[in-house]
Amino acid sequence: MVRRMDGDFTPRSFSGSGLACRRGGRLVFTGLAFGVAPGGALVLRGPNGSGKTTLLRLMAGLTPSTAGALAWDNVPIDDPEAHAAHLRFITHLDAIKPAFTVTENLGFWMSLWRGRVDDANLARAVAAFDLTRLAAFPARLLSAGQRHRLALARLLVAPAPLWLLDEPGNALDAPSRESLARAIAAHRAQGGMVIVASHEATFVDGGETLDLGVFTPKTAVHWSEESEEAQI
Amino acid sequence: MNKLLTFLDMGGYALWVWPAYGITAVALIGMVIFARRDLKAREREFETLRAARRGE
Amino acid sequence: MSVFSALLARDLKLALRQSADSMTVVAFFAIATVLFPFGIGPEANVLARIAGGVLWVTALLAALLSLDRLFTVDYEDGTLDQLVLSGAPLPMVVLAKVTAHWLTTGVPLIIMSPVLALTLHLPAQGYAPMMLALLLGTPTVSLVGAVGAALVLGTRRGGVLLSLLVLPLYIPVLIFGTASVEAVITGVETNGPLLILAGFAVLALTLCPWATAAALRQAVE
Amino acid sequence: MHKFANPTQFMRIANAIYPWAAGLSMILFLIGVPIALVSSPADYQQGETVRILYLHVPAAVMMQMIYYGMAAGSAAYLIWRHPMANLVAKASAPMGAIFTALCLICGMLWGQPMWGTFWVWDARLTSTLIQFFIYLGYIALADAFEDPERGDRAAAILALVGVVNVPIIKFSVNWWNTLHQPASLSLTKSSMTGDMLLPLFLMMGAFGTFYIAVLVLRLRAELLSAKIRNARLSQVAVSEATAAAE
Repeated sequence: MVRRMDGDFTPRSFSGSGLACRRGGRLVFTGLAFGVAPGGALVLRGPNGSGKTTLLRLMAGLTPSTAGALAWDNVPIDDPEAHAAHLRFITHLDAIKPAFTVTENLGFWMSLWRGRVDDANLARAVAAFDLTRLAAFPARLLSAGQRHRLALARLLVAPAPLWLLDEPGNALDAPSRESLARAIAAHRAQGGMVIVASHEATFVDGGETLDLGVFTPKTAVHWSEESEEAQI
Repeated sequence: MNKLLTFLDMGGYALWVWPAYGITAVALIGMVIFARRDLKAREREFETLRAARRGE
Repeated sequence: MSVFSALLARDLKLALRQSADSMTVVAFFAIATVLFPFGIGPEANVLARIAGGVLWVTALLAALLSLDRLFTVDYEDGTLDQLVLSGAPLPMVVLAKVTAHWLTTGVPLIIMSPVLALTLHLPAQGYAPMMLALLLGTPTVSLVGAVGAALVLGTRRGGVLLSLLVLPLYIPVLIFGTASVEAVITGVETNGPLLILAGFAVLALTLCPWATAAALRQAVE
Repeated sequence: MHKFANPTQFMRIANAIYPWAAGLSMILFLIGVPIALVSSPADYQQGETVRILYLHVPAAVMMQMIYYGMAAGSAAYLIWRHPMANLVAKASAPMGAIFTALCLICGMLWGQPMWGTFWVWDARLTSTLIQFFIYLGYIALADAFEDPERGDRAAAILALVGVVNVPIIKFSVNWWNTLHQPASLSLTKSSMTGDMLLPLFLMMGAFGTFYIAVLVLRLRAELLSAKIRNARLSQVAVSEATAAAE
């Protein structure tokens, strides 16, 4: 059980409605709505190209939506920086500096998000993903799976209510999936929320599922001449 | 005839005045030709796409 | 402010750990400068005449080489996504990265410049204005370069494209940087060019972080 | 504003303007060139070479106007996500570069007889040269991305950065020029007489309307390529869907 850390967040709900997103001239999804309550989890599913990663980046505020809005406690987001401070995003890229040790890598994120490095909490985050043995090693020596665990440990160095995880199960062995499942469970127990894009989310207990295939616009699949005019 | 020659001579500066007008003319006409050819090529491409779509 | 100091500390630590990178830039500065006597001839009075300009041009090129990597590494390994999501204003993040860049490349160039000026027979009274001009001009070089470096993220030909975008914008710095050295050598004692360089630095400091932030935001979209 | 944001509306207006712009440009050229070449007087200092001015100055004006137009379009695109504004900027850039090149070439052709050399680091020529590089940078950046939308946004930001820098560069180059060599004679510094203003304005008008006409052609082509891109994208989507169904 991961213990609560100082500077904790207040549980809030996160939702979105009427979301649409266009990437590279293609409408990826449209009319998409979702909602996550404190302690809740949402698993994004869908075929390749249905926009799982795009939706996560949109939720993070990196990609602007073509239509619709995101909201905290049903209050639409107007300040992207404040929004960013409420979330942790694990992408396909691990954001690890090979020249730094495991501890230094995590220490940087801790000082970035919390303003200082707190050794006890740092050690706890390292231990949660079974990296204690490797803590003093430069990250360039880590294997792909170990790097991925190091990236996930970033979730624990500074508390934030919303975790966005893009395919976090890839490159993880069974014990590491266990660690991730424990971290997610502890986060949700504190009122945190998790949104995961994954094919087989065995590490999320009883979350809701959002199938993105439903929101793929039909008109884009069947190119009609009427839609030519509107698109640019 | 003489008048024409003096005109073409440009007071001895023919070597500079005429190329200036010549190059400008070539550039402007080139812009038009390029723009028109480009437009025609895209129109053709679009038509073939549309035809392929209808033929399905 | 914690974001600024955390990022600055990280970049400086990284630069220290990979100090070969900064050394390479300084080495480029040296070799490029040393090429000139071979191209122009070793006559002391000719070299003294062009010393200020040569040092400025080579310093600009050296800075440009290092700018290529200012955001690229963070962009490719996913750190940039996280920095955009740091919760702090993005211009602040940019400013931290630019400050680190200036400290790790601009400052070594300034320190190296008097040594290279010796080989070009720069007149004695030219040293102080040259270093002062570099001190006032290199921050502008880093700030303006950061805009270009952010714009070319994800392009097919980043480095070459960066030079095409940024070098024309460096011309004002080059003009007044060289002029501050020449003004002293030719005996027209004046601080005018130095003041204008300082003005450029202030202008760049107020505008470039925002432009860079806008460019970074569209790069991670 | 919204009326112009719609590509169909915008092109309806643009296509209506096209024949007028093209016709007017042709007429202005037909009147302006003979006046510029024949009936306007030679300059007492520069002789007949002053006739190059009727190309050099309009080209310089176009170079500046097009760049400011591009910056305005880019701002509209970045602030209001106005797609047509960006398309105008993108379609204008190569034309701006060509006008800049013409301005340089005419300046050089004038410089050879006047200064005895094709290139003098004259303040105006030097700024024009730098402006040419700025145009090249914009064109190269807009074309450097796999995703055309990214190229659009990056180039729009660059256009705005450039427009802030253009006056600074001009100021610097002028200062540098007076420091090094006070130019005694300059193509544009000759005292303009009324006889010169008429062909000058005619040629400016001809260049301006010419630009508008060609711009409409280029906009049509740009819009078509956007449609072609969309069509290809949906073809990919269709084949994906068919493959999934089988």
